[in-house]
Amino acid sequence: MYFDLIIAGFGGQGVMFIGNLLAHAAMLEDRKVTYMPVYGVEMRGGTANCTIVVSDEDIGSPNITNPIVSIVMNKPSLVKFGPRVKEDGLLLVNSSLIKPDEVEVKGPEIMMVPSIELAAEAGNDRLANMIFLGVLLGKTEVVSLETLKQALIETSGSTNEELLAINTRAIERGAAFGRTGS
Amino acid sequence: MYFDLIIAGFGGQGVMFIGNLLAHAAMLEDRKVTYMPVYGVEMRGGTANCTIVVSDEDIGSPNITNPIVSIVMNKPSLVKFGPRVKEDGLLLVNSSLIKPDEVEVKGPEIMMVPSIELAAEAGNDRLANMIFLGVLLGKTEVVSLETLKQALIETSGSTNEELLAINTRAIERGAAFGRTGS
Amino acid sequence: MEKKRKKALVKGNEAVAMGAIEAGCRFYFGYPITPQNEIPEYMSAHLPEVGGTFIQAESEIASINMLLGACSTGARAMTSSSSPGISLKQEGLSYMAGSEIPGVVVNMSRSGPGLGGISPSQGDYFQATRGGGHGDYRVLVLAPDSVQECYDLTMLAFDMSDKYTNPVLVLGDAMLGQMKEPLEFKKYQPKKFEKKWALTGAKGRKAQFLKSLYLDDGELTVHNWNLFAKYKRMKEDIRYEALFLDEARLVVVAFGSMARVLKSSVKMAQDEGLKVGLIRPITLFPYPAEFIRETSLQVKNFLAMELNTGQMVEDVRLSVEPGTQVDFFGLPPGSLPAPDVFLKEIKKVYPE
Amino acid sequence: MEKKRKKALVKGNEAVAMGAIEAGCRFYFGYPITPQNEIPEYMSAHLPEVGGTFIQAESEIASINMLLGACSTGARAMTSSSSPGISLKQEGLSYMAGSEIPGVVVNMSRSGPGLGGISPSQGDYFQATRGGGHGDYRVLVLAPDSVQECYDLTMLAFDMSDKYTNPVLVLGDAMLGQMKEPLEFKKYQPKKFEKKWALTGAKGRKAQFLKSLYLDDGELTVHNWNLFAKYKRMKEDIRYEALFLDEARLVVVAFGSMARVLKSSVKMAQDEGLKVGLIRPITLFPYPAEFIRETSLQVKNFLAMELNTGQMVEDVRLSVEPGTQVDFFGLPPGSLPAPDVFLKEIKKVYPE
Amino acid sequence: MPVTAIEPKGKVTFREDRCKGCGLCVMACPRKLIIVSSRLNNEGYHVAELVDPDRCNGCALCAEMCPDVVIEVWR
Amino acid sequence: MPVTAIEPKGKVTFREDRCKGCGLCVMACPRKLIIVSSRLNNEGYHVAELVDPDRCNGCALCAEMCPDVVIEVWR
Amino acid sequence: MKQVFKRPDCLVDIPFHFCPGCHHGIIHRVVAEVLDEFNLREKAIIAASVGCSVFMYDYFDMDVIEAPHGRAAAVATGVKRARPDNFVFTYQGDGDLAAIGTAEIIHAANRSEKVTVFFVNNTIYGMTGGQMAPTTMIGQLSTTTPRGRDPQEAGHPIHMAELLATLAGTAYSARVAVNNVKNLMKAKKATKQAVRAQLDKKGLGFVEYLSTCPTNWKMTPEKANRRIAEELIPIFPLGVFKEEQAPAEAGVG
Amino acid sequence: MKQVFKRPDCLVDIPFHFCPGCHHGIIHRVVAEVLDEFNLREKAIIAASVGCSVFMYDYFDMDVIEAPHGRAAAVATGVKRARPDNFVFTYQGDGDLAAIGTAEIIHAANRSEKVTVFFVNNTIYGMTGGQMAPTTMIGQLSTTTPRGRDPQEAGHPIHMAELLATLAGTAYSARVAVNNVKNLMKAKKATKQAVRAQLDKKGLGFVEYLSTCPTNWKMTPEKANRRIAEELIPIFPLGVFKEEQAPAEAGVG
Ligand SMILES: Cc1ncc(C[n+]2csc(CCOP(=O)(O)OP(=O)(O)O)c2C)c(N)n1
Ligand SMILES: Cc1ncc(C[n+]2csc(CCOP(=O)(O)OP(=O)(O)O)c2C)c(N)n1
Ligand code: SF4
Ligand code: SF4
Ligand code: SF4
Ligand code: SF4
Ligand code: SF4
Ligand code: SF4
Ligand SMILES: [Mg+2]
Ligand SMILES: [Mg+2]
Repeated sequence: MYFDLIIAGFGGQGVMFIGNLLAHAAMLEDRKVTYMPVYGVEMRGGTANCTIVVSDEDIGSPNITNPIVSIVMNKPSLVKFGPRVKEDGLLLVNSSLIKPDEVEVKGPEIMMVPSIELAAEAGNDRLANMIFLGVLLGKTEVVSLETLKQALIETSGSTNEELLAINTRAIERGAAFGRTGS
Repeated sequence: MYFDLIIAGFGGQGVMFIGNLLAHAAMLEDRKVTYMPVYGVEMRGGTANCTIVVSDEDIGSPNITNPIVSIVMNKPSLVKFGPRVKEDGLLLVNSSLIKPDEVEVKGPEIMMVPSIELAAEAGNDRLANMIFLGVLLGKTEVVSLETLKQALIETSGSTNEELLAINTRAIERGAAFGRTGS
Repeated sequence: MEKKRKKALVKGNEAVAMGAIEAGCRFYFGYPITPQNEIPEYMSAHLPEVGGTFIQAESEIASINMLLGACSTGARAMTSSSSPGISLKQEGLSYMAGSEIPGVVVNMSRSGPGLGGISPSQGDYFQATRGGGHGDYRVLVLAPDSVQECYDLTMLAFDMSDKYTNPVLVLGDAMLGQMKEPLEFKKYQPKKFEKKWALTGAKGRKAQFLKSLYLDDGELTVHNWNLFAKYKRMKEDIRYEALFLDEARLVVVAFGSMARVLKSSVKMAQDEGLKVGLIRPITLFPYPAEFIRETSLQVKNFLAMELNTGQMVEDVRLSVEPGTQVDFFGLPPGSLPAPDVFLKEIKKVYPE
Repeated sequence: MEKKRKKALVKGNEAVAMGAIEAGCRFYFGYPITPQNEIPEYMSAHLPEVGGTFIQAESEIASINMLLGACSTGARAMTSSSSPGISLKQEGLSYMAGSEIPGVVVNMSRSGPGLGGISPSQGDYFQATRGGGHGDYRVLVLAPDSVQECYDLTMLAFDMSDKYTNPVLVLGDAMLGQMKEPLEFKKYQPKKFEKKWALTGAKGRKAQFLKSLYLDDGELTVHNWNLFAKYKRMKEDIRYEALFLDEARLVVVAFGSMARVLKSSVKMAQDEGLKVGLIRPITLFPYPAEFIRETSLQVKNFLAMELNTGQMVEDVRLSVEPGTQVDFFGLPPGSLPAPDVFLKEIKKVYPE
Repeated sequence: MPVTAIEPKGKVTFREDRCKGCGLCVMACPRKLIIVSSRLNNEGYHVAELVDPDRCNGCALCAEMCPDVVIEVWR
Repeated sequence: MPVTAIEPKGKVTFREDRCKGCGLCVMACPRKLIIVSSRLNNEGYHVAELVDPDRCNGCALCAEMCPDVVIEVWR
Repeated sequence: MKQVFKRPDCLVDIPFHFCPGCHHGIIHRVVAEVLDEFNLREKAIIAASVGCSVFMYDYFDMDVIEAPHGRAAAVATGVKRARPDNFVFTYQGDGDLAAIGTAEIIHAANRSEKVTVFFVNNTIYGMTGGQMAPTTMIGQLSTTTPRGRDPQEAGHPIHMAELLATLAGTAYSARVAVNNVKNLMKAKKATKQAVRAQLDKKGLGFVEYLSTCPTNWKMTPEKANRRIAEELIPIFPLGVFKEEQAPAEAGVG
Repeated sequence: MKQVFKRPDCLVDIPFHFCPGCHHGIIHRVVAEVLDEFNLREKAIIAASVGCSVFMYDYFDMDVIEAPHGRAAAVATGVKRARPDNFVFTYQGDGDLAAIGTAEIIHAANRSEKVTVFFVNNTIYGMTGGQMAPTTMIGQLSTTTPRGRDPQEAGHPIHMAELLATLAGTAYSARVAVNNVKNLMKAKKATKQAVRAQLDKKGLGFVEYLSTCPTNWKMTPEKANRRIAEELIPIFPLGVFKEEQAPAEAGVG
């Protein structure tokens, strides 16, 4: 099993949070995993991205030029990372901020995800990032939903039921969208 | 023509002063010359020594293990530099501070110079160093007395007749001692 | 949560801090600089829990000198910084080496020269291996290529430092400091080091001192030769990793983050049927020169790859047997190194 | 006293200061340290006479940063120090190189590591030639071996520095700084350097800046390659001195004070009928590698001699043709180098 | 409106693409004329907005407090 | 000598090999009992000397001022 | 209608990279306005520092030299001595000036360097992510004082404006805030005085601006702004701590 | 007869290397006497500095760590934090402490380090041959102020005792002289108080000793000694500038 992924967006969109969560989950499933964050100079704002590699074997490079999957949460990230996704890969685009005609990438499967709207549906429009994580789970089998929940508990260090519930709802909403496209 | 010399003594005995003077004089006679001072860490007190090399050809090392001539103005300097003088060289010992039986050096010609007493004779017992310079002139022909006087004027930057006169007297007294041994 | 105890997903920086505390480091002195801030941050949070002391110093210079002070008492202590800050520590490092005081210094290097940037870089190789400070001293240099090694080698650094009473440098970079991987905790196996030289007050023994000043004629010459002999002795602790050397027709030599990325490139090359091996020096000083020399008896083509314009390549050239071809590919910092780029370069010099 | 004007018996340190002022240096920033104090002392006395400014800074770090500031305006300026002080300047040097700001730095090095001593030493060779600071930069290094060269090469240093908009290091040591020789004054022949980059206020032109921060993706990589290309260009200014190379069976390579003393040793060897030549690199960076390589086509035995435990010898080894024997003799600092001692060592490796 | 009638009349403009929605202008306006709206700009920030332009007297206090020099004022 | 009779009697010793002839003890002695003599020690310094030992009251002011801890005092 | 507020000419028309609500933006503008007023754009050379203000060369339409972290005062000294007719100033954070740069600012002031120093005290290391600064308040949380700053372990908040006022070479030293328009007006006045100190060749001019760092204080911009009045000013009092009288031949402005 | 004055036990019985009449010797002895009095020989660890006092490891019968020039306060911090029960002190010259070591002493004081600092102000760099120090007097000749120190070019004599007294973490700060026995007695008292500040864990204890350098002042020892009273004290007033009240549980001594 080998999987890699780049997640990119504005600082503040929670890009690093879901990247870290996914990596943590992969670890819980006893896989090898690397998580590599890249920040801009600004503390907030600016762009941020992270690369996750999951594998059953020792991982060489934690940095990847052409990922299998990429999640782009804003326009600059689409421009930078969209074209780098593998031909047979998957590009998840934040259609809440990017219009379909702005996506000029050819090759990979492209899925437009109205993340903010879906997050609002799930109960909190700030959880757009969790929606994407859900979509990823719906489209691939990199980790299980259960492990992801466990990872959420462990990384947040809290067992706040409500928080957990709302995040889970967002992930599940995303997963459903990932599976069905709506 | 090639000549080298180590002068050593307490800081404050004017070792560097006469070394520098001699080097300056050699320059005035258009020779190649190097002058290398070595201080202890202390600003005053402690020991100091300098090496002078005079030659008609380009000078390689300004540092010399076995000098042709050495002037030792105190006991520690005798111990350190005495044995290093060339077999056919010349060792000038400050007999005002060192007793003859303390001199265990074999090989070079040894001359005991009662420098303080001679300096007193010449008018100022602080000019023991100039006495040694004189002795050197009496024993060798490394520079002429005239040039040395010129060097004295140039390095002191003063034309104080009296100062010049007393120094000259000390040098001449030394030269006489060098020539005659008394 | 037993599981959590044995394994955690942490940054290389955190792993360094964890390894240090596990190895008995109880004093940390540092000054913030990206990309290594998780080290002081972790230390400030966790040192007090084990009775240790964290000081955010007023500067890198103060930090290295606090380290010098703390380590002179025999305590285990550490400082960390990144490139510009490490430059400022060079005088202090020279003093520690000259006074034979142990201590661990971490350089999670960033890109230079000057303010440069915060991307991964190997531009500090010369500084690390040849003593950026004045005088003829060396520090033992350990270069991890994974989060686990950030932990393991930091623990080792303390032992090496005490063994040789000499500063030890852990040289990582922005990539190793910032990336996360699962880390397996290990119990530190304490080694015994007699520290008779430690300054603890002259109670029940003669007063003693630690210094680097040697003024008597010839004294410093002897001191320097003694240090030199010690640096030579360090060769017994040389470490390296070798991959795919059997049948290799080209050997890539790289360390740290670059080696890590190259593990993918070399694997890709193997998958394409190219016989490319990899030697990864783990101790950069002392350098695994002898192993490289032996390898060069079999393989005639070497390629040194670095995140700079050519530094370690000199050590490769100085190591190999005459007649060995040593090529160099450099990617100076400013962009992230990626395996496919390097594979291309490997192919360019792969012997026909 | 016309004579006095043309020639004077001065210390190497004074010659450096005189050369600097003659070359148009008008700003000096420094901090006292033995054995180079005659430089600041001379500057404090004589810079005001030519309308220049002398500042005794609060530290070596302040000095190098004042230099950075003054030189960023296009002025000719200098700082000087000795080993520990030069270590402290490494961050600043890295910034100057990274920002492409000229400036002359003098290291009259002393013995290390640490506080060490004040005797002559060549322990800072690595630091000088491989950038003791962080990142992948170099400074052009000039190594005089006489008082005259202290003067001449300091003048040259200003030109080189302006030519390459890069710091230039003059590397001497306690011996060169303290010894006196007759110095022949020369009129500086001014070269024209267009300094469009100089910061003088944005009057009548666009605002501009000097910096080493490059954050855009790949930008710093390009910057580093540009610097690298510049360092390569410096090869056109390589200097060295060669003695007795015809018929030589052994070539001694040494620089600075060591080379100076060896001139006697080699002469003694010649007098004894031994065919011993001497190569003295004057630019230590860039190194006269090509000349040494060419020489090694004729002579198969080299001996690198240094006042340390082995630094420049690496450059000799990296320069020679495969199959050349390169021996090393080191005398770490702490005692004065003397020609007869070295002659003995030369004889030991002289090929039968 | 007799009170406002004697007051000088002001005009403010917001350079919305520069606004970061920090709300310091909101705090600064003595007449509470500014709010942070729900509208996002290209950088993803909610932008400030003048709710009652007619009441603005051009005192420029909002502009003085804006860290991003978003606001210009006429009077 | 009725005046000195009631005074405590002092004794001072000089460790001559350590003396540097600086004269600070000379300045310090309220009774002006010390001089820098013309005698040289091994280091080439003129050494300090007590001229009138009987008048010394052991006040130790000389010793307090000696930078080279040459003087010891009894009383 | 007349334009009564516009972007200062000294500021290049590009957006700041500062976080929302960060006072660095206000202080940049205040400085720019004063430079406009004195017509110094073409005469100024900035010694920029390392901290959140590192990109001054992008924002100020002036010549800029980038100083290593903490060394701006030394760099400015070099610039000013070489170009005494230019107007030279630094802009430094509290980490930069009051920690690593302590020696440099103290000795520049002591030497009476004719430079102007703008010092932004936000009680934190902004750029590097919220570590303790020398000015961090007692009890304040930071990423390196996770239990709050303990003065016995980590030191007391250092008062640079007062400290520099004790040095003979300091011509002007003041502490100001920009948390409301009233304070901001005083800040502009102090800024002018610090500029004059240089123009009149009186000595070093110094202004300490209390500033927010909403991001690392982990506060909304609004709350951060309020913290200035509620917590900072009581400990860091505003005021002029030193003001050399103008010499007889009086100065510009 | 009873011996009323003898060499302190803390001092090894070897000659000092100082020049004739140099006050370093007196100050060494004063410090040694006080350490004897508090019985600290076996507890002390000295952070020696670089300057004419660099050979303390030869003279003091105690553990000594040699600090790089200017960094003794940082080195002492490291030592004291690692060995809080030891008595840790530095002994630094004016070049060492007030120039290159400015940041280190200020922040050690500000952190309230429990260390004692003996500061020898001889208005000159002794060891390196008489260059200007930060404490050099206005007009004073030195090898780097051949025309006398000009405050506009080279700065004003800096007043460390007063400066450090302004910092919260300084428990004791005083300036003393040893030019006559009266002052010397006060110097001993101040030395004791600075030792107590550490023993009582109150904070940093600091004593500035005005000192001579006959060699570099180019004066006889006698004249140098007189210069202290005539020229130095008027500019560097003697006195206690800060003295924290002892905490309730009072201290040793
Ligand atoms: C020598 C060196 N040490 C450390 C750093 C890292 N660094 C960059 S900015 C900074 C401090 C920023 O804090 P401050 O000066 O208060 O400015 P702010 O960002 O708060 O405005 C530090 C420590 C550096 N660039 N160089
Ligand atoms: C980094 C560094 N810079 C400079 C020196 C040279 N140096 C040695 S002692 C000294 C200053 C001595 O003056 P001071 O501290 O006043 O002590 P004093 O000799 O007057 O007692 C200097 C500059 C050094 N050893 N290290
Ligand atoms: S100009 Fe004054 S009244 Fe108008 S919006 Fe701004 S603050 Fe409010
Ligand atoms: S102060 Fe400026 S940036 Fe903040 S909300 Fe108002 S207009 Fe926008
Ligand atoms: S003890 Fe007092 S009286 Fe006796 S010599 Fe010394 S100073 Fe004079
Ligand atoms: S004070 Fe001491 S050293 Fe000086 S003359 Fe008197 S006894 Fe000798
Ligand atoms: S990190 Fe703090 S100081 Fe820096 S820009 Fe953001 S809010 Fe301002
Ligand atoms: S140089 Fe000055 S300070 Fe140093 S020992 Fe001599 S007199 Fe004392
Ligand atoms: Mg700050
Ligand atoms: Mg001094």
